[in-house]
Amino acid sequence: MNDMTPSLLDTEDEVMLRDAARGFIADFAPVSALRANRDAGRAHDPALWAEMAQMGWTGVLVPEDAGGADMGHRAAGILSEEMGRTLAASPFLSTAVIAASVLRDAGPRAHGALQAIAAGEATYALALDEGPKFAPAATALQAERQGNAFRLSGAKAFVADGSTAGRILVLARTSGMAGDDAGLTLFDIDAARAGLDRQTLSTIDSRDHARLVFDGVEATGDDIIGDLDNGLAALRPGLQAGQAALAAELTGLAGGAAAITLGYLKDRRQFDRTIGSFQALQHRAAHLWSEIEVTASAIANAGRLLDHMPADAGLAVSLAKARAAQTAKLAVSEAVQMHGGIGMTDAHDIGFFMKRARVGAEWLGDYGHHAAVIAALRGF
Amino acid sequence: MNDMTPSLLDTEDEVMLRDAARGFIADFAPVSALRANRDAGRAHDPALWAEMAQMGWTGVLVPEDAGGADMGHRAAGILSEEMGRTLAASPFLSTAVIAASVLRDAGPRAHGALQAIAAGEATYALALDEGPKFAPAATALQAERQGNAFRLSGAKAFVADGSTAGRILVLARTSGMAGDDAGLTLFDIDAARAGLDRQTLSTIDSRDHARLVFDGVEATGDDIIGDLDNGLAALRPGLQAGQAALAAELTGLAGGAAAITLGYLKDRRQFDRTIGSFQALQHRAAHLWSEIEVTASAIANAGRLLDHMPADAGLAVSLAKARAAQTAKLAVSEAVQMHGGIGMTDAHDIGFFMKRARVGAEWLGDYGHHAAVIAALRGF
Amino acid sequence: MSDATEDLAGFRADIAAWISANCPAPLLGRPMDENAIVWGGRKWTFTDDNQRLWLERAVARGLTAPRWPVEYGGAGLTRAQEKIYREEMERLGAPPPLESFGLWMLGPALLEFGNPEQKAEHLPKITRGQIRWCQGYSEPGAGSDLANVQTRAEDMGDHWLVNGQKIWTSYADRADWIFALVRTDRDAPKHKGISFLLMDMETPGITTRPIRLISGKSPFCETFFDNVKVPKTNLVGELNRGWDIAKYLLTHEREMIGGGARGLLGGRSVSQILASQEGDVLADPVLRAETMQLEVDALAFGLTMERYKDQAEAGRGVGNASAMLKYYGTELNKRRYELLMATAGSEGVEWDGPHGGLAPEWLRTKANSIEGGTTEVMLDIIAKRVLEMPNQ
Amino acid sequence: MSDATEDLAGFRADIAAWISANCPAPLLGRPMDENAIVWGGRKWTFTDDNQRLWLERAVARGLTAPRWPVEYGGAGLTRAQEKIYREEMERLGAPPPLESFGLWMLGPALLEFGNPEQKAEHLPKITRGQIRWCQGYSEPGAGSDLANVQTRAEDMGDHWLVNGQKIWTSYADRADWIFALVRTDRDAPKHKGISFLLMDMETPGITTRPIRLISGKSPFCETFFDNVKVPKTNLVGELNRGWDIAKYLLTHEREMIGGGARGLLGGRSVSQILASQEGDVLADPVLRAETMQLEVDALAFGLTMERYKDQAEAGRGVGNASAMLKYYGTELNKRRYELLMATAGSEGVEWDGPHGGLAPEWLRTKANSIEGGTTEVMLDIIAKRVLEMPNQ
Repeated sequence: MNDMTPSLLDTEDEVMLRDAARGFIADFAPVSALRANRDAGRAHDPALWAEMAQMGWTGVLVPEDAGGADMGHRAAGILSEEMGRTLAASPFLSTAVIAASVLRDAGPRAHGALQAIAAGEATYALALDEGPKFAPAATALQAERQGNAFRLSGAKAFVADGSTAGRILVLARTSGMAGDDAGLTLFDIDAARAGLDRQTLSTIDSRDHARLVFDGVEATGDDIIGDLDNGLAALRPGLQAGQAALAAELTGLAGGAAAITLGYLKDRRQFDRTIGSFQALQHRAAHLWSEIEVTASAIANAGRLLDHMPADAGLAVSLAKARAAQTAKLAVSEAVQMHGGIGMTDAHDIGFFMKRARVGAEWLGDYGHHAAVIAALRGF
Repeated sequence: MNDMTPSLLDTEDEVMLRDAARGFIADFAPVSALRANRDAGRAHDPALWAEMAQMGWTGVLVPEDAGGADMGHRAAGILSEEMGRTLAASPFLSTAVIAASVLRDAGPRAHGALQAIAAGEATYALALDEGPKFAPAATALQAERQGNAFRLSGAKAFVADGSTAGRILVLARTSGMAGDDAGLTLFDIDAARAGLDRQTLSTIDSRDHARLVFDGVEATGDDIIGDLDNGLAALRPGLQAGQAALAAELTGLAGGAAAITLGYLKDRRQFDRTIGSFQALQHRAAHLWSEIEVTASAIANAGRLLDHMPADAGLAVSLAKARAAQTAKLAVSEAVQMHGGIGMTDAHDIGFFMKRARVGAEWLGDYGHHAAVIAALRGF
Repeated sequence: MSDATEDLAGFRADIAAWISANCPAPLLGRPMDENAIVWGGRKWTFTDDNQRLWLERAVARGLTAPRWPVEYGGAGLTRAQEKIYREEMERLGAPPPLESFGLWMLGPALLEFGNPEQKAEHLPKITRGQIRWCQGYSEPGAGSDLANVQTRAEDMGDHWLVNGQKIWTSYADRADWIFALVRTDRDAPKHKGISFLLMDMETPGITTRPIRLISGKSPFCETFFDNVKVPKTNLVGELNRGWDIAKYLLTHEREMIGGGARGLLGGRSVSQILASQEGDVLADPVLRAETMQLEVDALAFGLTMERYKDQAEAGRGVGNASAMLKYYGTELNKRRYELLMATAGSEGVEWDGPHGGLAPEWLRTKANSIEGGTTEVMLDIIAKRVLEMPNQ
Repeated sequence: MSDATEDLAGFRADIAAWISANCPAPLLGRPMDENAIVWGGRKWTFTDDNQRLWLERAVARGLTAPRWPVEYGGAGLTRAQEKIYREEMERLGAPPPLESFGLWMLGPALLEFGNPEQKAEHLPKITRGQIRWCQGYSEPGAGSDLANVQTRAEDMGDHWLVNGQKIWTSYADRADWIFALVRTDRDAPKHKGISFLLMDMETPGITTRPIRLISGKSPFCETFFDNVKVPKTNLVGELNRGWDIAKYLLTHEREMIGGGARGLLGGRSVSQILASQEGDVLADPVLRAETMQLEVDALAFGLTMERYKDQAEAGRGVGNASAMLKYYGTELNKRRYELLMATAGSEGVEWDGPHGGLAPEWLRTKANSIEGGTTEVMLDIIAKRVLEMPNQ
């Protein structure tokens, strides 16, 4: 992307982080944990989140002076990738990636919030989209001025971690009209505030998603992150960090689905031979592996650029998300098909990968959105 | 498409026609004939055209009272398909399909021209596109009125059979501006007329294509086909017939390339086995065969509708051309790849298929053009 | 206009009039969701009287099985007449009065392979919707290798004794009878030694357990056979030649699955659905290009289904080429639902969001390219049997 | 800024200054078409004096082989320095001073497997552009089965006697020397008994015949060996262990071919070319969506090439994963040219139309996924060696 881009290879620290993460997640958040959460009707396990805080993951993007580990975006991507491999559910992306990235640019006022994130005490959700597609500028939810305060009214259609998060970052319109980039303001409010109705959605990935209805929710100038009417700028670091981490999660998901499938192909016998010996399946598995390898480069690159040249990271982030959405789709399609009938049963894990891949493909912008961003940045 | 559509199966007459055509073409126009033409620097063999006239193929769309066989568009498609299988080169499409379809709607004045086509005495070219993409309405070539006559000035970029045809159907602008559907007039002029410069193009398919430069070429009202300023309407039957027949040719080409490749796969041994026994190649061959089968239905349907309900054939014709362009592309890509190194040599025939497929994909509208027509007709 | 064409035009007018006069108005134009299907059988309860009335009238006219002989409760229509009947049903928005595995699968098998007693016994109950059938082919672990039948039927002189287990038995928990492949000769090569057996699901020793799918639904069951006594007369066709019947039905099933784009879509194409939705999702060039491609392929495939049906009707068998219909149709259907999910965005990922049952249907389509022979098996069949590609 | 980073920044400034000062201005920014490449060798004639001058200056600085040791005429750069050198060359629009199979293939093989005499004899002639090499691997009928070497070298005591035939020898008609795989033990298993031999093309008994390709060009030859006497010292590495060298070079070649998107494109992406063309071809949603997809994939693949090069540099071998680079890169390049042809419309199908040599280059790309190991062989390698999928 740029001739000063640092190497895309994992550093020694990163290799160690990945190994440690993989080991921890295998023990504490295997796919069976997602199943258990789903069957128990809960979106994630608070004990897992507490463990993540212990290990410093919740503070992966929190500055050290706020108690964080400040490991950077590449590290956050590695953690996300490993979580993706087993579909580990937690408020990591909403809180430790998106909210932390937004808040660390928000000046001294946000110090306490960052401390709470690093300590695992605060969880966040980003309330953004009001329609079925990612479109920040389309925000219509009104923040009406009343003296020094604002009254927020409107609805957010699809808020990840929206029903469990303790705090909500909400993008609201303080001037202009739906469709304008300007005139938006980002508020950081307590989820318990009066007038906020959180309707849990039943989604295919068994995670926490909610529709949030704001009926005159009060906010003050102190709740504003960044500048009035310039909320998109305040949000951008969080969005890019979130998109990159979600892309990493999806790539890990693709790798996890591919690994389970490869194991199945090596194990399963049919027509008196191991089905992994069928050349047509071999070529498809090889193609899938190739796609995952190529996407992994885009993931590493997005993390590196966010760490080293965040102002120029837009292309890299969209490239990562565009590739990851498609790679995950290919991986889960092949995985389910190659499993045959057993893959269609709820008793088998592979279906969970397909469901999460679909949600991840949409959230924070689908392939078409990010491909269009790339086209615009590349001048066509 | 419509619940009154006649059966897509070939009738007994059509089966006989196909068998006869295949036998004749195998004898008189195998792929080696195209190679011989190319090496001799000629676009087609007049002796082959004379034979086609003998068999009534030149009159396939000429009414019986003008000496034609009047077999219809499905029959023309079957002949085109068989010609496509061996890349048989002749003015069939330009003359016997496009020109004949235009002229048979042109009233008694065209009787002689139709007789000449049926007799194999006249050949035609359609001078239409002025840029690299099919776009009739973009016509800018001017036909300037001078008393009762017109003076044609401008250039046609890519005219199939343009340097050998005896007559030229040329679409010219008599009013309005480039881009307008209206204001175009279709002229039928002698190719020897003063001021017409025919520049032969060297194209990859070794057929006759030319750039035609009109420098004040004279035409009269008698040369007009259809109505002044309404040339697109006069041209439509010819365009649709040509698109359907070209789609048929491409489908035949796909089938021919697939058949040669299948023969090679059954014959060629490598790694101590017949390469056609490799499952990955088998699945790709099976997929290609499936695509050709599905496209064949669209070809039959376009012919049937042009014969039975020409006013409603637009969707069917575009469907045929859209599918055929893609199917031929897949077929030649797979054919060349599966042949390995030998397929890259000029000494092997398979490269000819790839080259013609590319030209056929573009001529009279590419996949994107026809897919957009379909989208418009289907209301999206 | 030929006599035949004139006759068909007359038939079209007649049948349209009959449908209009007999199909209760409240049923016309309703979306064909899961709850709208009438499956029949001993355990069946109609959701309303209109469904019952419509079934009774269709039964009386033989139209639950339009092409079956009149003596077995069919209407004895020709292929051309049947096509017109279906076209008029679709045009008027009338739902099928009855759907069942008996109509789709067992009936055709009995008509081809059954003896007169079996036909007389079972076919009328199928056309009248009295008995609901399920299919017992697959076994645990066998997957695509359908001939790997382990469920055995021992000849005990006056009855068969059946032991074993089937999987993917559609709605076995709601079916009255099952047709199954059982091994009757353990020493014969894999494809020999299989027989085709009919069993009443109420026979002692048969139990079923629904399988929960990734879509959250349970349309399939595991079915267990524990010392089940079955009358000798329930064997269809010749002993140890059941594989012939299975192959015949597989071909039949493939054509059926390949053609299936039912459910939420009804008769509508994806482009029609998208064009009717709010917000211009097709302004995105990626989704637009995909929709165009799907439209092109779906139209061409629809024509291909018609062409193959005409070919079968003309007595020129479709044979192994049916594998193509199955392959192409199911892959197309998966693309269709992927596109619907993509255009539905975050609304599509709710189990019960604004797009109704889209997510479960999307997940359901993933089984299309597995059930009735996987895509991989279909491509093998095309390569080996249609294209005659070598084994070594 | 670390010391290393600072050093690199200094290197970047130095090398940029050197390029600016030494590359003749008329060469800067010229399109890299076929005629602009300097291949060198005995038969070489420069198209102009600037090319000669540029080569001489680059040779003096060792920059025809930036990473080779200085003693053999290289510049002894590190991987990071070489990357910067190439970046600055591209940024300033300077053409490579020399390209050759000696630089790409034989040199790396000799550096790894050659003895000191062989290195001293051959490497400097390569870096100076004095000797042009060609590669003799493939044989007629062997296709992807490279180990199926029939050309034999008999040990005649004081020399090898070579008989046989090679095919796909690149520019053998213009090369001075050939490096070839020959069979030196006919009784050993296929992959054993092969040796790696160097031959002067002027040796009596060697003849070549160009092969005309579908693109109309003849970059490859057939090469015949009829009782060719070759000195014993021309064998590289161990006797009968030539396959090891071949494998090493194949990996090397794969990475190179995978990365190749040169020719007409120069350093530009397809999207940049299309955006610069007249008329908005990308208004068509189909072509637009394809261009977007290609852009996404090409950017990600470019990053992957960098990542793998860094990995190789870090001493963690790329190994069989190079098959992926070859597979992905060549398929991508084919897509690139398909898209260029589609957007060029009827102008693209002229041999020599407004888009220059687009059609021949398009046809040339079709060989990308065949030469140096077919796409099918690459997928086999990934499946069997990277993913360790079973044989039975």
